[in-house]
Amino acid sequence: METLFGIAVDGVAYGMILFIISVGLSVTLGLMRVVNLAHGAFAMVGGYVASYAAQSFGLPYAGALVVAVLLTVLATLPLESLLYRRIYGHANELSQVLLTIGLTFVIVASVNYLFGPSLKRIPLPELLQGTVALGPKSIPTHRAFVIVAGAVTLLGLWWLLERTDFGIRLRAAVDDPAMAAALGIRTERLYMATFALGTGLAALGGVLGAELLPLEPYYAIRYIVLFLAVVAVGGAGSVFGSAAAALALGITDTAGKYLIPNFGEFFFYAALILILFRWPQGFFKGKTA
Amino acid sequence: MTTTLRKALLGAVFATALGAGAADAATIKVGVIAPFSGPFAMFGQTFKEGIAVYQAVHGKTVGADTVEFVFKDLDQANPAQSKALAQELIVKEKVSFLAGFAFTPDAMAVAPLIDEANIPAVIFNAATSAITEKSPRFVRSSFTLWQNTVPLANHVAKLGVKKAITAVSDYGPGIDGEAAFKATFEKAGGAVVDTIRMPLKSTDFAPFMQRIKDSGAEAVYAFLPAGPTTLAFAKAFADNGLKEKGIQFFGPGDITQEPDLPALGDAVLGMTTSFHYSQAHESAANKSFLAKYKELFGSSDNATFTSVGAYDGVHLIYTMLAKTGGKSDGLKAVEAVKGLSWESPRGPVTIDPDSRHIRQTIYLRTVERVNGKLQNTEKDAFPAQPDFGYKLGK
Amino acid sequence: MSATMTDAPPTAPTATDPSAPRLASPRRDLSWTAAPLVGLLGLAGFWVFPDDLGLMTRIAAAALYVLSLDLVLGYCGIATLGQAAMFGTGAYAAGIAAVHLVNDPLILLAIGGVAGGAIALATGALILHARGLTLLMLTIAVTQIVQEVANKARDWTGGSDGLSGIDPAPVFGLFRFDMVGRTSYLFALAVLVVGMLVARRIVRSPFGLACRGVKEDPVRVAALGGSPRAYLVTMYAVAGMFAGVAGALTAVSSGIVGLDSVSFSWSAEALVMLVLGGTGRLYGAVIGTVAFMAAHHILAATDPFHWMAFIGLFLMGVVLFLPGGIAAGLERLRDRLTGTRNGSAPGGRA
Amino acid sequence: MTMLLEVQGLSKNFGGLQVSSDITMSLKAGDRCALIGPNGAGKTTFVNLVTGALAPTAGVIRLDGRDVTRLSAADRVRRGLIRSFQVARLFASMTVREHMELAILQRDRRTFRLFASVGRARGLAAEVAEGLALMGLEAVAETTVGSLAYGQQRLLEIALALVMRPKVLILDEPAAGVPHSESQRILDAIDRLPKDLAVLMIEHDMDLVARFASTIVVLAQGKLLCSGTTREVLADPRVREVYLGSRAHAH
Repeated sequence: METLFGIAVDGVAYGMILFIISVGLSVTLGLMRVVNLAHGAFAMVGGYVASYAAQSFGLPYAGALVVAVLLTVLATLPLESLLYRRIYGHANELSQVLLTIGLTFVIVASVNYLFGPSLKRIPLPELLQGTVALGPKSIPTHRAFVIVAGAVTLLGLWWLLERTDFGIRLRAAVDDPAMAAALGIRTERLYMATFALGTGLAALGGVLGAELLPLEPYYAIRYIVLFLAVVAVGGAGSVFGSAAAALALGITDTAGKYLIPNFGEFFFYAALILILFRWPQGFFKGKTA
Repeated sequence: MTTTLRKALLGAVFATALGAGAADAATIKVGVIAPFSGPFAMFGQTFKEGIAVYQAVHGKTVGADTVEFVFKDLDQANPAQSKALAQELIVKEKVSFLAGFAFTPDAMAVAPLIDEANIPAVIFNAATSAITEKSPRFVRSSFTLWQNTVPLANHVAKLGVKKAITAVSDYGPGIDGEAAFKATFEKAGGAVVDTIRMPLKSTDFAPFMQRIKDSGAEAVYAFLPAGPTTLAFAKAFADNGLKEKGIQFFGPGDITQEPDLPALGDAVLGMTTSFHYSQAHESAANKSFLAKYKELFGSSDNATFTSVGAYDGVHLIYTMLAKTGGKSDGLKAVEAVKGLSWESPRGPVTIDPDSRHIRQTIYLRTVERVNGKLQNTEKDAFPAQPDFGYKLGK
Repeated sequence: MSATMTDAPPTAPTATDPSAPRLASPRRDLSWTAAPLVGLLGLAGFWVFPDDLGLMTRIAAAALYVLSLDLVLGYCGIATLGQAAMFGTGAYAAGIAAVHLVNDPLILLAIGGVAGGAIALATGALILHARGLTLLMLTIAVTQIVQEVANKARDWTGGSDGLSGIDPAPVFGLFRFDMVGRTSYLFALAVLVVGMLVARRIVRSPFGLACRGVKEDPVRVAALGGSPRAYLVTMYAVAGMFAGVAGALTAVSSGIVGLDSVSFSWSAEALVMLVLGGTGRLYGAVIGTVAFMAAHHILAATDPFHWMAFIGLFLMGVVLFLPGGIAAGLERLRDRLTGTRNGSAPGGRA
Repeated sequence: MTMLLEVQGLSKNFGGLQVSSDITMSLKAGDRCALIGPNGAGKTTFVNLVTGALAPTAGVIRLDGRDVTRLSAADRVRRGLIRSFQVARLFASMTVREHMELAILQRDRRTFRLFASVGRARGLAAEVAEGLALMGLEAVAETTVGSLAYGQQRLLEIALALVMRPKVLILDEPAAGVPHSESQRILDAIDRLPKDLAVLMIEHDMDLVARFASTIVVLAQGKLLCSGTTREVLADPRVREVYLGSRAHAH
């Protein structure tokens, strides 16, 4: 019982990190139809900024987090108008792959050049160190924090997409871009805002997840398959789909590793194949929220 | 008819292409194959730094010859690419030595080449025992998992631990470590209750920790290659209450290599590892090594086992050159360093004439914070350990 | 990826998609020259760069591998990041056969081809109902599973240590695989040229025509009485054979097989090289492979520490300034030249 | 004489919405039937059901005496049930010639020849030339369809259907978007078709219907309104009211 509970908690924490990072990818894929393979690189940039801000300027964790998200958005926004705008739409998937892989390479090399190949850390505040008791299992405070942060992100996104003007426009544009344009929704600005949202979420996940997905230059390439898996299982453009997919994959991975540690990788990918068989369009196809 | 024609034609092609020029006697080239980019770039960087330190101390010439290093990037384990690079180094660059090799398959891939070209290859890192069996021209200046694990397993048994569990990365060296620990520990009267092999790409180790916790073992032997996963592993160990449950951690020192220590932080404090090099090793040789390191690169924080592997590897190359002179015969050169002993920054070492692997002191270390900086403090030493895994089969 | 990313019905045909291959009038169709040209240039390379035969051997084998991806992506529109599963299976099959059974290089290539084709047939039948990102993930998952199998079956594959001890017999019993790599290179070049000829034959066959139809509109093919799925699976298997042969060729010429040959990154690299060269042309695959690997090699040799930045910029530059890849750029150049001569520039872009 | 196409009680619901209900009709060899009805009458849905693009909720479809209700669209095509699309649905990057070649090779089940040459396939070139001539497309044989005028795309669409040797040919508004001068060409081609096949044409243009059809079937609101010879149907007051009347209002 305690073990089952432990697997569930660990799986949920892992899933929440995957969710925070992947949901940005899902939203941009759903709206702009961009297979943004540089999404992992954006998450990594966020992590590095936070690490640098905390280590070299002594910023507290929360401050570093905010600075990281803002700076990453600011730094990547020009990319939207310079690069991404040229490759929106689904006639361009191959160009998207090539361009975003190229961009990833450049970011990886730059980070390697600036910060070196060694691991980077974002120091946790006292508050998040140690463990908290959750029923029969004690879990690291940081993990509990991540679970809460993931839930808050989910709710925040739900509110943003369901309850705000931006959300209505965004959903309209995802459902029918031509119609949205006809209705006078300025897709250009909408795209830019969505891109910013996507990279902001990536950066947030990169910072919060640094304990699980450690920061090093190859981060950008190492985990992108994982993020893509979440989007594929969740259904592109779906917030709740991403959450469900991330949790399902997180728990599957955790359970597989516990139960059959020597064949954990098999278990994960076999489960992925089975899920995609049952839901070839993802859990929540075509629903934005 | 056509066959003979084709044969003649191809023969002509071959003959034309066969104009191999003689190497420039004044410059001896050493080809270094290692990851200089990508996720394992730390290997390449520390190799390069180790080489630079050696050349800064001992000069760039041996006798009348200048030694020049040619670097080739091999960003991840890729034996076919390794072989192609080695081929290019031998054929095009006309190198007299090969060196480097972070990963086992990359080293194994060049065995037929160095035999055919008759040049020595000095392995700076790749740690599977079987490598030196593949060619008599391999010499290794690093370590093997067997070498580091056997004294550790005996130590764990001596501490009175009866039940242990192993958790290793699922690849060659990890499996070597698991085998070494199991064999040694069981021979010393202990029991290994479970052997976990973790995928190399694992990022979340909590489930493994849960399993270790549930296994009833008193100690865990863990091995992961140096790099990002060690951080997640160490954190998971600290975070999942294993310490509180009294489960002791033991493992080879890759997991607490110096460049990673600042990132690992307090999670690894008090962790016991066995290894052949610690930056905190107390000796004159190490002090001057680190001083030179700092002088050249501004900081010696990154000086670690791979830097020393390269540093001593270059020492082997210089010695081979000095003993055989200019253009070397690979077998003779290797012969020249068999049994060679010297004082390395890691301590006294000898090249085992049989296995051509480095015989060295294995230290038992604990991670401590000294003057605000984490370090591997040596607590015990097991001198002159050979590679216990040599010729044990796979 | 183009046709498969969405299920949306194709919009009314629009003119001048710069990335679409143009197979216009037979008078201007010079694509038959590609294979002989590759052979000639390859032989020229043999004399011009006698010291780089190792690299060139790898390029030739990789070109055949990328060609196999073009068969599925360029001619069927199947977006896959799993081509390495076939390449690696072929490489391991040939490697294991070489260690235990036979060592004739041609038989080893055949074994690799059969193995690659078999795994493609088995997995293709299973996953090719999917589309877009889902298919992409399925192909990735298949590759990861194959890699795990190779990692676990250490007794056969050597696991992460790699499968060594492959010592192929001389080609035709005459030409030994030497250290300088002359035999390896000429052998690989010959296999590549033959592969290009066979591939060209296939894409110009009735089967190839049907596959191109499936790529553009599977529903329309069904309305003509064809089964799109059958074409996709068959082409996937055929491409699997090509990839398997390429894998076996790498195993034979390098004498070792590592887990990298079944990796996600090797799959992704194939995609990058193909898109770089240009899809749906066959020779685009060769151009892309040569361009990418040569650029990689030169950049990595000049600056082994930061080459990645430059190759990244190179890839981005191609997307921005050479839409449709290098081959499409060359074709536009040719069109412009011939177009001005004939006085009619077809689709001339300012 | 056996019926080539029999449809009995064909119905289709989308959720609660009944788009086709209980349609029964048949075509025998030599029939030239027009399917008419106001917009939204369910004509295209009916065609999609018959050709297998949609699965019916209830009902039976027989082709040449055999039940094909559960067969896939492609299987029905292989049994001679051929359609042309209302909006030309072609392969944008392929030439006109390649379209014809593919249709013929597919018809003859010759598409799994991996090493044969399309250019040298037996009898292919001649038949392609014949099919192109029928629709006056010889001049654009080597043009990619993407750069073809829309009217010519429609002609190619018809040519593809004809070349497949249909037993039952369903033409979905074949003349829509075709210049008036060319629509006669379509009718001529249909006139020249073998007399033993049945043709069902969906058409709005009553001139065309009158010239082409010997019988007419009228759909309204997903139901069969009436059927009979052209003269009978056109004289039927219900048809005038529902179909022609609504058209009159629309104008």
